[in-house]
Amino acid sequence: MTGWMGSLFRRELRLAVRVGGSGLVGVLFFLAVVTVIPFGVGPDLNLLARIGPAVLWIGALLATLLGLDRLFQADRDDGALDLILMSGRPTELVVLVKCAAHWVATGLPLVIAAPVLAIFLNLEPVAIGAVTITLLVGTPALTLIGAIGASLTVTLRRGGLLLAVLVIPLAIPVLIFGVSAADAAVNDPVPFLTPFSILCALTLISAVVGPFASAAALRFSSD
Amino acid sequence: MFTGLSFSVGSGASLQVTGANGIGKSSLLRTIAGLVSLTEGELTVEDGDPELTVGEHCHYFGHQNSNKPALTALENLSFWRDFTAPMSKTVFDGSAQAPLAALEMLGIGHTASIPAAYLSAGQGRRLALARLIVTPRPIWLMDEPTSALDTTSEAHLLYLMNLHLKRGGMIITATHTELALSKKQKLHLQAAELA
Amino acid sequence: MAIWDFANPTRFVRLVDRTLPWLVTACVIAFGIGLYKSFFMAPEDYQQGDTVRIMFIHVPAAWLAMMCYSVMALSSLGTLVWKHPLADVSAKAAAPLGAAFTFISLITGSLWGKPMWGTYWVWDARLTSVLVLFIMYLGLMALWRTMEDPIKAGKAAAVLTLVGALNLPIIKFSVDWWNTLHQPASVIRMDGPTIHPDILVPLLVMALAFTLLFFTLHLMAMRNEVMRRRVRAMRLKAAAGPRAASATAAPQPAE
Amino acid sequence: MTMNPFDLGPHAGFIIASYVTTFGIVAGLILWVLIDRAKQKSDLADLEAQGIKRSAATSQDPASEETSG
Repeated sequence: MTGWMGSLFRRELRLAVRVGGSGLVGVLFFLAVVTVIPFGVGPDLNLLARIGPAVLWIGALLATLLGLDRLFQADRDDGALDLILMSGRPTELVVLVKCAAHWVATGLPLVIAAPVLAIFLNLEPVAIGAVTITLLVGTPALTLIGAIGASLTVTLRRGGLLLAVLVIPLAIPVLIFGVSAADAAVNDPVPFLTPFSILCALTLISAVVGPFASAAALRFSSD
Repeated sequence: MFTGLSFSVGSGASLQVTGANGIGKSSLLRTIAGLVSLTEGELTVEDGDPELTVGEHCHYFGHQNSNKPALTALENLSFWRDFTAPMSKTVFDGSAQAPLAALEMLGIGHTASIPAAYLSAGQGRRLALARLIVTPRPIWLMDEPTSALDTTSEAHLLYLMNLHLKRGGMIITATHTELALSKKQKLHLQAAELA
Repeated sequence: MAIWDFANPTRFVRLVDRTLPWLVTACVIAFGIGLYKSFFMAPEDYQQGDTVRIMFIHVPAAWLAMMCYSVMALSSLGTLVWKHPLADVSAKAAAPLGAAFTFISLITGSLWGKPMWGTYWVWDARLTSVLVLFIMYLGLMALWRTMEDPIKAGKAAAVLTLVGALNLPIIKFSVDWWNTLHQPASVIRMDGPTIHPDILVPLLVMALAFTLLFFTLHLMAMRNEVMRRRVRAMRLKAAAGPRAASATAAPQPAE
Repeated sequence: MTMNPFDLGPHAGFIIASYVTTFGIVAGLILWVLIDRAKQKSDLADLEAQGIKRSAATSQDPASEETSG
């Protein structure tokens, strides 16, 4: 069982880091978004510190969504998706492994970059830690939910924009609890653990729903 | 899409699907592969693995090569070897070459460590073909298998196909060109008369 | 035309092989002197205390961040106008170096800022411009990486580099404008009292050392890039290679 | 005025941190260049062992090398 999964995981990672791969472009986009916000709202450090967690979360959400349109499309373009569907491996697990590899290649760098970017937004150390942990827990949910959109738009030539439109509403709960957990760590109207455990639950739910919905959509897509 | 279509292919036999362009040769193969769902009727594999669908008994060799340009030829092939679930020996005991041996056999062994982006069209085609001989599966569905191949490669392909048949495999091809396959049956698709 | 003498990559590689030992020696000596001077000779600034020592790496890094972009812009001109075959090699090799030096100047800047201003980062015009420059470097590197054919990638990157070079003053101007709109908070100005020679000398030596380091690394990275292209050309040949192919391609399967 | 390099005052941590990170980044650059060189060298050696000639590389510029493939 683990053999083919490991093989798929390694292939996805290799594709993400080699020529043409978009592994680190997501981080660059994240950096660009976070840099551009102060130009819009002004360099008021107190204001930036207040909206910092939200800025980081929205940046991470957008960076995740932008990278997702190629999740299945690259395989569809060269016919590999057909072979994957015929491979005799459960499509749900294939989706899960692909999401895991995609997250390691694009989501994890976002989490690693978040503390650095948090400095630009004048976050306190506690807030930096909180945002990083919530991103670490929450970005897999974004990838898994986004996978549904990616498989729904796999047949479309330019599915990227539509993907974002489809997925953003679904990602709102993750955003809400991610940001509120990060906020709760600093100014405590609610304890940090309440929104944080809901965030963990959301990730677990999407780890189940995402692969099933996505696999179903992929099977229909080849009709 | 199809009406009144019925055929059976025995072990070691091949079926050549012919017909005008756009008649649905490719769709037929894709239906057998399970990529297009059947609205009516059924497909069965006798003495197959009851756990598996018909498509999971098949190798699909379509127009696209599914080679990733960023991976080397060997990485591409090894991935498909590991990823594609093999058939159990009791159902079908076919060719299971090691990836490197398969590349050598197809005459592209020297490209093993070269990214697939550098391969020519014919070499890419052969790399895709190598996939069929690293994982044993009884049914080969081949859509225009000879496209982009020169005469030597075509002879090579025929050799592999006949070897597969000799081992009790089945081949269903959709092609215009005559292929010298053993135990060949033909299925000619025709447009329905419009009532 | 001296530059054209090195148009031949093999001759260029030979030249690099010959000059590198000298460059490395000069670089090590310069760093030795510079570091010695900056720790043992330079007095602490009356205002900033010992943190002034950060300046000895911060300022040279910032200087290199800009010089590296100029090198890339010149190389881009070389690619597009003079069609010099090594120009895009030079531009490609310079981008990661530029990004690294920009990153050094950002990091040391914020480590200097924390004790001075009480925060690691302020959205001051100067710092922000450097951050934008950093993003441009990374964007260029991403462009290089995503295009497989180095010649095409070189032309695309050259266009972007030149557009960036034209845009940098505009970016600087708008960032200044944006910054003055939001009244600069408590930013220390670099143009304070004239710099004491005891500080200026180590600073200049360190700047020289960093510049030498840049040229050393740049030449080495260019040499690597020339080799990488050679490997690529040979791989293309190997894939198509009639010699290698004909030996095995005859229809004599192994079994 | 201090001439003692080991007494860096109250902000020693920041000074050391900036020198250490700079050293780390520069060392990373040097390592990257050296590793890249070793990799290209071994790739070249591999290809030459396969009998691929580097004739194109000795007589032509990279531009024509690229188009010749």
